[in-house]
Amino acid sequence: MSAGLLYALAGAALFAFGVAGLILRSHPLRKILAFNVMGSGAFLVLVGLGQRDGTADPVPQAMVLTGIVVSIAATALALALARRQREHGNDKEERDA
Amino acid sequence: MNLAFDLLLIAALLWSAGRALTTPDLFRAVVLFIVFGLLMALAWARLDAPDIALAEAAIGAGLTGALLLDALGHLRGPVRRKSGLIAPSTVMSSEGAGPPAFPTYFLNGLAIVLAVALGLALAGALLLLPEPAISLPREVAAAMDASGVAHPVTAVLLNFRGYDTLLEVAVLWLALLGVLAVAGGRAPGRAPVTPRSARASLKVPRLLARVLAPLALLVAGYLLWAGAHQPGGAFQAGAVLAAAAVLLNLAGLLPGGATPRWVLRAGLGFGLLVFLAVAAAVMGQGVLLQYPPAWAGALIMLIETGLTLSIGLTLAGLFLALSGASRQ
Amino acid sequence: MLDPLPWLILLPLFWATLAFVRGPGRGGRLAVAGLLLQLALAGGLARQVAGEGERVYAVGGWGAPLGIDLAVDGLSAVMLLLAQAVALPLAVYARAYYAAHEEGARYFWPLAGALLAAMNALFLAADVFNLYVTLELLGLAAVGLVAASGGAGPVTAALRYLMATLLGSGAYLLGVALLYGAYGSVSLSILAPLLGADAPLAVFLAAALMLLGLMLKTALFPFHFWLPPAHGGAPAPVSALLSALVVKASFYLILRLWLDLFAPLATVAAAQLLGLLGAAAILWGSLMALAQTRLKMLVAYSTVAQIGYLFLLFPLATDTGSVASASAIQGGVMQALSHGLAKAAMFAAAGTVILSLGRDDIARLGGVSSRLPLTLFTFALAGVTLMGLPPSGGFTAKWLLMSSAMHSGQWGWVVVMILGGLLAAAYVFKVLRQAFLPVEAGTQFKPVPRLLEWPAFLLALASLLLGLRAGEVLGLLGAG
Amino acid sequence: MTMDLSALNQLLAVFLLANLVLALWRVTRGPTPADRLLAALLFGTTGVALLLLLAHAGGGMALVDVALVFALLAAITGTAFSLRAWRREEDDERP
Repeated sequence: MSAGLLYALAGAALFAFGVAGLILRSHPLRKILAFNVMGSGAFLVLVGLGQRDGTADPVPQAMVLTGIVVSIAATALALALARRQREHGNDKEERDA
Repeated sequence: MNLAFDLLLIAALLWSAGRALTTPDLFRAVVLFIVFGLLMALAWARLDAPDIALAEAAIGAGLTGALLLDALGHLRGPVRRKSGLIAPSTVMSSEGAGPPAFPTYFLNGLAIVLAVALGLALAGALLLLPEPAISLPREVAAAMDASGVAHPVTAVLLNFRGYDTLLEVAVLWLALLGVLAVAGGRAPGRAPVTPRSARASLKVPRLLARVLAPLALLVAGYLLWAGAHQPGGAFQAGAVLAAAAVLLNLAGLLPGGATPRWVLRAGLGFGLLVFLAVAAAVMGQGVLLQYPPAWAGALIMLIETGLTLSIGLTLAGLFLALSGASRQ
Repeated sequence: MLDPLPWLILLPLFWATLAFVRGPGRGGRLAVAGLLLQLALAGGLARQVAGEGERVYAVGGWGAPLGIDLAVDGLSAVMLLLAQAVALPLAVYARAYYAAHEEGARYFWPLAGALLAAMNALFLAADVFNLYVTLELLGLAAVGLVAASGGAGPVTAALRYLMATLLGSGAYLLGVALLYGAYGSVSLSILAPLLGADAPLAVFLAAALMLLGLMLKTALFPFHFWLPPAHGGAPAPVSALLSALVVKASFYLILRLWLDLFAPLATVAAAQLLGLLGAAAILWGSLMALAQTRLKMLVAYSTVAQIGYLFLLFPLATDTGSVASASAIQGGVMQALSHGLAKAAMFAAAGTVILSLGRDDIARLGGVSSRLPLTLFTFALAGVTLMGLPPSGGFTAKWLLMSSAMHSGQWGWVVVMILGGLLAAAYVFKVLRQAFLPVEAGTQFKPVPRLLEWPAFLLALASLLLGLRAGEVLGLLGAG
Repeated sequence: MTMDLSALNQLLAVFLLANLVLALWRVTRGPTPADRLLAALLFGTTGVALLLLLAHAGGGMALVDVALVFALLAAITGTAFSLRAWRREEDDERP
């Protein structure tokens, strides 16, 4: 088995981890970690599968670079939303108190 | 022995990811996730993908780590509100209060069964896959001479599939817009007010920041220049720039804030505008993003330089906007 | 001569970036000018397609599989026209709306520009990875727009929307990875001939993952949970853009993949399942709409129901012979168009009511008929399309779908559509009845600018007249 | 895979990686936040060594650049931790 395929298999497992985490965990921060894990899994499948024969393939590598940038963009937006949501929750608690 | 290395690395990857998602403590989860990012960078190095390893080290582990650590303090403590994906009342976890009800057990069980089935089906499918009919690496190699650069990944990123990159730069800029829209509109950004007691503890970070920031600038310049013929390029360079800004902000030397002035807004839009202008200008001679072969190298360098600046500002902005907004 | 195809993507990105650089809240006039140009470009492109048929555009001059291809055919030309035609009046409306109501205005124009660029890029893409990037661009723009007002409700809704859309695009991306692994290309034109019924397991998995991800993004029942709070809680111009266009974009992609790339894998059982989910969406969404007490939530649940009709086309178009299949696809596309126009009008009308009354409780709409007659008329006209009465576009759509069902002997779907129409009538009349009651004591109607009422009215009128011009639309659809 | 580790390098690489796995164990076990983060920082340094080894073993000089970025960024994560998360962590643990 080539290293590419091995890492692609690991990617499949990571993707499944991420999906389960995204559905099962309720804390927003945990969901953010989960979708990052899910994304990393998909990236490993993309590059690993493309390099099954053992030669580097620049096309999926470039795609993963794009994907990493998209991931951090989504992570930052999600964190901003989660923090704002928490602030609203705190405000509400203060009002209720 | 190679196999031993791979298996060990994969085991560590799976373990850190799995624990990051299951450990009850959020802080531990974030640290495990940062470790996961570093291990991913090693995996990319092992997969002959140094460009991704660079990006993963700088963006995945570095910036994401800083963002998560910074957010941690704001998001911990008892959760008063559910934001479950399925429905607020049907999914709970150890982070919620109270024992889960029966439908929760059922739905959680179902989700686990589905995820396991997905993982197994994927593994089976990957093992059964025949060799692909098309070999893109060969196509890339054949077209390298006309691409204007000597490094295949850069050629794909900025020439063959440059259009993807154009949209991706827009995605990054858009995320900053969203963050500014959500975090902004409140107290204007000011340098974090540091109480006297805390000032002593900032001494070391300040020294570190003053030494590392110029170094980061140098590294960013190097990565940008290197991108034309070896791994590196605008994203990695921009990420290193952003990391320097984050360090300066942490050390109290750079104010955060979610209401950028126009010079900063111009800087944030600059890379995208240069990219768009080049994409449009070359249409006079051909089609969208078709560089004249003689100019390809220079145009790609122009775009990458603009992008490095804007990506650096944008990535830094993602951190500074949040960091400034929370310190009213 | 200016080539409209690349400019439909570049132009909105240009005005979005410029609006951002000009500063918070600025750029409305720029956007209206840009959208006017875009509408002209989309019209020009449609004329090209009607005259010369399908067209492929190799970005960078490389061509698939090395480069990225864009492609335009009848279906994408129709969707491009819809997007610009809905967005232009909404931009005029949004300028008036945000002048009266500043919350959420700060980054509306750049976000809206990015949304339009993403949608146009998606309709033109012919490369599964490029489609992934457009999906992310679209999703983040939509989430940003929902969250932009910063209120507690919208932020929670936006977070849930973001998680759903990220799960959807993650599944889609894994599908892309599997397709690349199986065939070594991500171009639709290269992949389509390689894909057969004997495809490896990975390709079936890829198809399932991509379709599931897109169903989540389209908010097909039971994946609709994120839609009502997001569409109901956002400012009215945003709700209108999202309900009218954004869910249609991922639906378009499902349709395109089902008809082109994954056609050899499509089974009757899968198509029937999609139809059943669509039927459940129609009934559940309509009942929930009927149960709402807030006007915007009612309109949002009506979107859940109307999305259901789109999915009835799959059982009607899969293995049913060319006549039934063609009429089903035409019906589905007509439904996407007429619902887009009508729902934009309806949300805009609801926004006008909120600006004038300061609230949107359905039980307290008394007096709207006398104080905001044009807005109420707009709501009623849009309602005619949702109910599927002649001569509206909704009537043509449902008539085409029903005739396809009768042709292929699938009477069950006819019953669902009739029930859906009756339920739509019930929730539309629930609003109208309240609006015709006398003004409640102590209620103040703030006067609203005409630029708030007329764009919505024009959209509703367009949804009604679409039925009369159906021949031309269907002609364009069949051109490529 | 162009990278073909020679026997000694391979052994070294596996040894360093095993070190990382032990550090990972420390990250999960704790018990204090400082333990966790120090272990995570050890990841940075060992990672640098590992990358240099991989570069030497034929992975290409580009991996040296990766090691450089690794080293630079580890400092930043460490600072972010000590200035933001750690202090809050202590706050949390106070009764």
